[in-house]
Amino acid sequence: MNEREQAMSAQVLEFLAHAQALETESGERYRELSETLEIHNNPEAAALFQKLAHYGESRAEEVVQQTGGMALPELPPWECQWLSAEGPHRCMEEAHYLMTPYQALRLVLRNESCSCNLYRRSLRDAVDLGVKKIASEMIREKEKHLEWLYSCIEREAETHHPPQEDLDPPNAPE
Amino acid sequence: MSTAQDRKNLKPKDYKSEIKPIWCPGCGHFSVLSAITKALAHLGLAKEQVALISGIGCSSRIPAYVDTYGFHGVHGRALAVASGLKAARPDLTVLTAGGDGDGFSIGGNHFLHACRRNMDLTYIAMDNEVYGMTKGQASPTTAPDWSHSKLTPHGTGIRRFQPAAIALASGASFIARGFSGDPSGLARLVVEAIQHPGFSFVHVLSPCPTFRPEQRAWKQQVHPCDLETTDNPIDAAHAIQSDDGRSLGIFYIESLPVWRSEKAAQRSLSRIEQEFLV
Amino acid sequence: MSTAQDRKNLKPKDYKSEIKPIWCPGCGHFSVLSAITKALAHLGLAKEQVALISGIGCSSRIPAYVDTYGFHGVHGRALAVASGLKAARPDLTVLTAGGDGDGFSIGGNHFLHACRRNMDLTYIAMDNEVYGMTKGQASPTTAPDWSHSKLTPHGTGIRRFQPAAIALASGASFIARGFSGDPSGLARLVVEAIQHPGFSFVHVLSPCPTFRPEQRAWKQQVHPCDLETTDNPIDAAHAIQSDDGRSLGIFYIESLPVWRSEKAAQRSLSRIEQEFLV
Amino acid sequence: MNHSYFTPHENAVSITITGSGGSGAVTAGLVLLESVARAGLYGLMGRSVGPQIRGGESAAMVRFSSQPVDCPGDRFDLLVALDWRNVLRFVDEIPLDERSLIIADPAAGDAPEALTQSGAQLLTLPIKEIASGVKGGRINMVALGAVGAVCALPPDAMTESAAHTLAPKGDAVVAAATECILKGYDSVAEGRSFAAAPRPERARARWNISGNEASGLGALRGGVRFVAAYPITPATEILEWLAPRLEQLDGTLLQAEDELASVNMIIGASFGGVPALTTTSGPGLSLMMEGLGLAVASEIPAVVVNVMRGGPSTGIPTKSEQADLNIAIYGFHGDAPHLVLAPLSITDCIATTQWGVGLAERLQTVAIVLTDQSLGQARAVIDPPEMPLFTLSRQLADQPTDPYLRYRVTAEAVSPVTAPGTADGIYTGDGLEHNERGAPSSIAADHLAQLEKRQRKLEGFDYGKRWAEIEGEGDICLLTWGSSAGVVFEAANRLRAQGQTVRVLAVRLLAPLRTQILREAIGTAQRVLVVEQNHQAQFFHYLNAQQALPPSAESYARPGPLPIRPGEIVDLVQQGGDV
Amino acid sequence: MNHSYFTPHENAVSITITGSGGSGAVTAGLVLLESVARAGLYGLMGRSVGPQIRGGESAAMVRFSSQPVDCPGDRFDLLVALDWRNVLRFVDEIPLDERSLIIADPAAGDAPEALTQSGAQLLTLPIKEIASGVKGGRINMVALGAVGAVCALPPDAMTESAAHTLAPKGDAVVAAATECILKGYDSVAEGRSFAAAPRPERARARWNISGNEASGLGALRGGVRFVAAYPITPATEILEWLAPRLEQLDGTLLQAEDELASVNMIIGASFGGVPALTTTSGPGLSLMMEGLGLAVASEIPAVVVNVMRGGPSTGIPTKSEQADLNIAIYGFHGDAPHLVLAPLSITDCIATTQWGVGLAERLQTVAIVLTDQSLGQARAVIDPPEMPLFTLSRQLADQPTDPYLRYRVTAEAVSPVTAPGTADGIYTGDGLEHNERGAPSSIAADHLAQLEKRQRKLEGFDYGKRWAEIEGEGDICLLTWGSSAGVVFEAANRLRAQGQTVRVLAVRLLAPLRTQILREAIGTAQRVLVVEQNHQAQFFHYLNAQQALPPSAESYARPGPLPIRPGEIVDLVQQGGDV
Ligand SMILES: Cc1ncc(C[n+]2csc(CCOP(=O)(O)OP(=O)(O)O)c2C)c(N)n1
Ligand SMILES: Cc1ncc(C[n+]2csc(CCOP(=O)(O)OP(=O)(O)O)c2C)c(N)n1
Ligand code: SF4
Ligand code: SF4
Ligand SMILES: [Mg+2]
Ligand SMILES: [Mg+2]
Repeated sequence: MNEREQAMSAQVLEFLAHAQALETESGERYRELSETLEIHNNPEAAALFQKLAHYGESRAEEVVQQTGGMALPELPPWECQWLSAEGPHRCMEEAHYLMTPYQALRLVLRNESCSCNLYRRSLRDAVDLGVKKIASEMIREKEKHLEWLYSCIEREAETHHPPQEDLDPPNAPE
Repeated sequence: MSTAQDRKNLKPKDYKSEIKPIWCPGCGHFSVLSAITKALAHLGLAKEQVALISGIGCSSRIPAYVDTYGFHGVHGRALAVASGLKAARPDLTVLTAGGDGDGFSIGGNHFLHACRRNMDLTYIAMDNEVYGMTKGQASPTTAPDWSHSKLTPHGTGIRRFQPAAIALASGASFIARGFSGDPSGLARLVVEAIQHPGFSFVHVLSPCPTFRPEQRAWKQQVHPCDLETTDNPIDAAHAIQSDDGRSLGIFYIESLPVWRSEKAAQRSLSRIEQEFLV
Repeated sequence: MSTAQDRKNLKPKDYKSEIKPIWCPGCGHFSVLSAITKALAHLGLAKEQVALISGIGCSSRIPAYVDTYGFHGVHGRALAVASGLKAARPDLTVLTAGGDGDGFSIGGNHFLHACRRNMDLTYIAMDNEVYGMTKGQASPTTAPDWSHSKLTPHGTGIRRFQPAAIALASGASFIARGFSGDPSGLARLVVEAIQHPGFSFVHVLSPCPTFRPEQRAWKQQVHPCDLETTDNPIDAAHAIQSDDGRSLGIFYIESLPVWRSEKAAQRSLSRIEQEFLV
Repeated sequence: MNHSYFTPHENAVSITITGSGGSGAVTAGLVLLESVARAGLYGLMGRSVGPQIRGGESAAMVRFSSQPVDCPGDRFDLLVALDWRNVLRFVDEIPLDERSLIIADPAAGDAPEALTQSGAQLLTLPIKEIASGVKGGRINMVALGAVGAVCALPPDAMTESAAHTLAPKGDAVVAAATECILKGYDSVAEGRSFAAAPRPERARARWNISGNEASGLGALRGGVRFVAAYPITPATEILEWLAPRLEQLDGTLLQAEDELASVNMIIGASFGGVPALTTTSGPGLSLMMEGLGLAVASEIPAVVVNVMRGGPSTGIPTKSEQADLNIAIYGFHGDAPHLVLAPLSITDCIATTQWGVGLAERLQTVAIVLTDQSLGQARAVIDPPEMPLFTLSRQLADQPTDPYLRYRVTAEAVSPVTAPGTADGIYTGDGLEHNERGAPSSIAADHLAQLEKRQRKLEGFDYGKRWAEIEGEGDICLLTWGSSAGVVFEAANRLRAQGQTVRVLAVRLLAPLRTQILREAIGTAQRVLVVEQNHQAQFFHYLNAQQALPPSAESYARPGPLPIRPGEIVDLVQQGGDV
Repeated sequence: MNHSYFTPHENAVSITITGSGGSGAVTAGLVLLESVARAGLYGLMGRSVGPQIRGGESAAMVRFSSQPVDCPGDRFDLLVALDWRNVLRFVDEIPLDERSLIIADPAAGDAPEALTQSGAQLLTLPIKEIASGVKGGRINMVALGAVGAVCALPPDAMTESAAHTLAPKGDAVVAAATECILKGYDSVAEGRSFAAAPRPERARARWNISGNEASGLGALRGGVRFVAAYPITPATEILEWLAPRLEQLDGTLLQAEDELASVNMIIGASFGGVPALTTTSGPGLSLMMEGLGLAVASEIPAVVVNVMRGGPSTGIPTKSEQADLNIAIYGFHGDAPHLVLAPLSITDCIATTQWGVGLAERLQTVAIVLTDQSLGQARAVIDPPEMPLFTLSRQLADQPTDPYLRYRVTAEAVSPVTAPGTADGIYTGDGLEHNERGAPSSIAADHLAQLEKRQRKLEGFDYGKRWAEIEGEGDICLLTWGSSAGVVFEAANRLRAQGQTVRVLAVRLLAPLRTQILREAIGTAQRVLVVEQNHQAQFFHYLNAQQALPPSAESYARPGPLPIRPGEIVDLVQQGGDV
């Protein structure tokens, strides 16, 4: 490896570290939502988020595999810009315990498109060819996923009724 | 037992316990939980060396969800429990968390005195400007014209409690504000707060979509605070007094002697008992 | 029953009761008593329309020495009692008085919330920077290096509680500082405080010659505050934060809506009961 | 009393509607309760919820009868499951048997075995399908219609109740609900209704009220015009009900910063001459004890309605228990005589709270009124309660002596008091021991005089018959207090139906205990059984402390969260001495 | 026990020195007490003060004997008045009779009639004149010398004690005091000394200790290394003694902002594995109850030493009363079993506080130790107490199960606990009801299991003989607790001397009450008399609540501020059944 290649691979590693943080965050958030929706007796939305959590987690795994055994740089959470205001955690606040799978999918769609846009930005801004290569692979993968989401949304839209208002009063557990 | 090496490899999710939150989906408290676990992982703290103390409220349920030592006490007394723990066990990293009702209404006095005392503690106030757990009453931070609680049908008509201003006036040495909608930024504040030697106060805007659905708009309202972090209390007072309550960042860091238990030349108990001899 | 004319002729000593203070000779609290009676006489308030509420401490003994309605409650709760009284009886002039321990240590939370609530109350804090009644322990306003209490033999090591700064940060609408060594000046502050519509806080430096003989030097240390009274909280914050704690005068007056009990269209109880009918 | 505690077991039907968040189980229960009222019957509704704030599972439990209903039954006649999710959480709370009926939608899946193994019959209805056939239709209203059919309730009663309850949601919601109810009603085949269900009667004016509302009303009837409090489950609804209504009566409700403030605020208001009250539950009561002691010592009337929940500490906030008796009676430092009262039913929350306020005012002391979650958060259909004929108010010193002796030792030991504003009645109230004038005193004679005065004014007062509810005569004496009374009265009736002679003694005035009359009321009963819902048998021990019980008396104390059921008591009595 | 409660009445001398502010009565008393010790005798010193913070009148009361002294006598043998100002305030507290002697300076004016009408003899001495004859001389030391002469105490003992006590004031003061003492001694004519005064003995090692210091020492012996507290009379001296000494033992004392903070701070420290304690008096205890309930529910060891004073509310802060028994036993919301202990004497404050700490640690619960002003603020000369032979400490889960079950229901119902820092023992302590793992639970079975566990660990523990002090056999059984024990033991001795057979039962472990053993200890006594210092007979009622007393048991309860004197009990018993 010459010097240039080494520098390049540092940038690739940094890109991968960001991607890994992003996908891990998504996966964890989906899992958290899945668990809380389960507790709130919404098995349909819970099942969907569980599936998506798997997806996020395996994406994160795949990212790590691309390093070919090299350690990713330690990235404090706040240095991963992708996790800031526009990151995948946003879906949490939009969640509601009565949300339908359709609503859940729309929320995920927003989130995943946002991830995809972040990869696209890297593709656009990167000078490093390695980064460009990996980013375009990731975009391809993301686009496939988005397509799948679109199709799910279409399917769900047919039978979708927005949730009815909760007529029951809230509880005060403490 | 975990080695230092293991610890370094702990991920945020390793700091989550197996107990699932009862919080409403969409509750800001989830992100505070996530920020805390990120901060602990970043600092690589051994789980057993951390204790998270709380009072009562939705927010105060958090210790059970973090896989460190935890204590879920009574309403309003979290900082007192934490202060006792830290004084007796200075080797531990002691975090305190809870809601605006817990911390600023019933717990207001301990907040004042914890700020003054400057023990090496971190206090994370999860502020949703409402009592979530008891179904939506006004808290000290609620705007005076919020009239959705049956207990104050015309609004409280009372000025809001300003956590940062009170912290400063009480003598806190680290004051910051974060937003649950930005858990990574919040994680950074928590890391800095833990690293700060002395009492660190992190005021977190953490929406309650159930009783304050309009708080979803906080996302649009928050903004970085425009001042540089200062160690001048007069500048900080200026910044905080003129602040809109939605600015994020670290307002104030001061380097102050940290409270510590005084030690004298050691004597044995039987030596002490000699004093009673006539 | 006294007529308005009688009242006009009441002298300060007419507002003193027949009970003799238990205070130590030289105690600053005597002058506070005198300032209060002067203020009442000046305002010509009917004795029976005034209530003076306190907690526990040497200072808190004051209601028995004033010939108005009085209530000597428990430690730290004077402002809560006064708030309930004022809310239920807005026709009365309600004064609250007590010590630094009573008001800022155990009573700190009520102080915060009384400042916010802005009821038309006057609170006179008789600050001697010590617990007189229990024989000389450090209070929140005691300097950190005062080491004469056996409970804190190296000093508390803790920042002083800043009453004026806390009052301002909590939203008080009238903030002043007086000195018992200047009872006439103090009387003026008390008069203005009573006249202020809303919560008025008068911080009084009132030496305890028994446990803090060095406070005799306060006479030399006090000085008028150099700023004009302001209604701008930012200016006031500036003034108070940079203040040495010994400046006298009115720091802050703000014209704010006074708390009042909300009233709705009146209905009879039997009309209300109809709601239960199926 | 305009209300008997008798509820014939055979003539009552118990129904539970369960479902997860958003399914509307609680709303259906509320409409059902009102329907029962419109059908001329009486009813009681409780509910149980999961630990989530929203979206958890919930169960509404309604029992109705042609007689007033003051306790849950032993078993449920009907369970309607809007879905099966997490219904198992309620298994302990919903005893079923082979005479029970389960209504469910096959589309929701199979009923869990934990329920079916009771032998209950299953009636399947296409609830969801029916609901989706109605624009804006909801399964809870369909289920409600089916309940009506099974219980032979008039459809009008249900649709009118739904219209009333749902009116704020708009006409479309009401129309959809009406249609769902009727369709649900029709979906039940004829001949599937309960044979023994209470028959609808000609409708009479009834009230639909919760125990917490009833306590609020009692406060207003007693003259309370100032309330300061801090929210806490399960007491908050008292405040929610009072806040707007106090305004209409020129009164004030103040949300305090904590319980230390609220108790001291009511002391301030009451010192000002305005009858004042606060409400709380166990943890809050603990924080109030110092303030209450001040009220006792300074002789300021003050009332606390303490809605008990599972303890100790934070305990089980949403469940009922009668475990705050000890702190209410004994939780003061020093000798601090005061009043403790406990309503015996939801209806009784009105009169007993009113009485508590009146006594506190009359005797210038503290009254702690002990209700609990099972009364406070339940609703009942009751006869409109009359205003009881007592007038208890503060004795004012309009013409004070000179000097005015605030704490004068009088014949009846109550010292007439002034309120601020009275020209010749100036005094300083004090929690320090004082002489008659109110000046601090540590002289033994003053201390003794004031201790005795504070005790004597309570001991010597004539409380009349209201101190307890006594029913029947016999060898068996069932003693109880507070919310357990309903269960004990029903158990006694069943025992009587079996030929036993039973006396019930349900104590309302717990302190000062009317020991002598109580002993007489127990008389020579062969068997005395003390029933209460806590772990340490607090009432039993208290009665012993007062030497009110014969040595052979037995205790039946059982903690929450499950309610005590009448059958438990019947079984106990039948088992003989082996409690 | 290395210390008998027997104090022969005849062999004890009671002396009071009174004077107004600045006269040095209390200092004279302190020196007198130490002199007594140096003379090889035992002694007890109490004091009484006016309401002023400084400069009020005060009285030092010293009783000494050749046997340990645990209570005041019936009367005073000697009153020394440094002046007559305000001495009347003490009239009730200083019973004199014709056998008493009053020493006074004619220059101070005539003795008030209220004193002389007792028939006491008057011995006039030119105290002031003697003092002014010494450079820097003070009347209190002259008076002290006179006391020594009357009581036949060796002058050396007095001058050495004065030198020791006054050493911090410098040599000149010591020299003047020495001279005054000797001159005062000489001023009493020979033959004026008491015939029956206890004879000085060969000096042995003795301790001079106050009850509050003793409680502090007990805490340290028990292993307490963290204290948080808020000052309050009469408990503050415990903190004053502990603060510097905890530092020397690597411990910490924190002055908290209030009692809510202090109790929660000790919970925090104890959660951290450090044995922790707080101290307070009635008003503070009221504020701590919520926190103590949390400690009970979350099973965190926590100890409160509550130094009782006159109640209710602010009451009489400087005087003693045993009126916080109710709140200590019953003052919790919910069912909250815990420990209540009461030392029986100043000496016993050491062992009982130590035992309380040990039991709280061993049983993971709350221990409330009830001392009072009469013990706490009095000083005694005692035999150096040995360290009692018990080792009670927290059972640590060094090898926690996986998952670690913090609240495991074990055979003895105590669940081994971890402290933060233990790698595999992570848990969350909780005051919400929980399951064995510590997770919140509202399931009936979990609630019952935890309620029973918390009760059983206390009930089932073997407390050994320390639960009470039992002395004598007989038809008369005197039952008492805490500080009243000293009086009762002395009364019993006098009764025995009169030929009665008396058993004394002084209870140290009040909760859980060892009911069965207590009943056995009462046995078949014909007459049972329960003695305590409060108004409502709290202990008597508590014993009845536990069904520990025969129906014929009688109560002798009398409030403060005056101490109960042995003669009162003797008279009562002699009067027969008319208590
Ligand atoms: C002494 C006491 N008083 C009142 C309560 C009832 N209570 C429980 S949580 C709560 C307020 C919670 O509000 P906050 O602290 O803001 O937390 P959130 O639920 O909003 O996160 C109250 C009043 C209690 N548990 N204990
Ligand atoms: C609940 C409670 N805690 C503690 C005390 C003891 N106490 C009485 S007065 C006092 C402090 C008084 O200090 P401050 O208020 O400054 O009044 P000062 O005597 O200095 O005028 C304390 C701690 C008490 N009476 N009640
Ligand atoms: S009620 Fe509000 S604060 Fe509580 S869990 Fe729900 S959203 Fe969060
Ligand atoms: S002790 Fe201090 S505050 Fe109290 S009366 Fe004396 S001088 Fe005043
Ligand atoms: Mg909140
Ligand atoms: Mg002071």
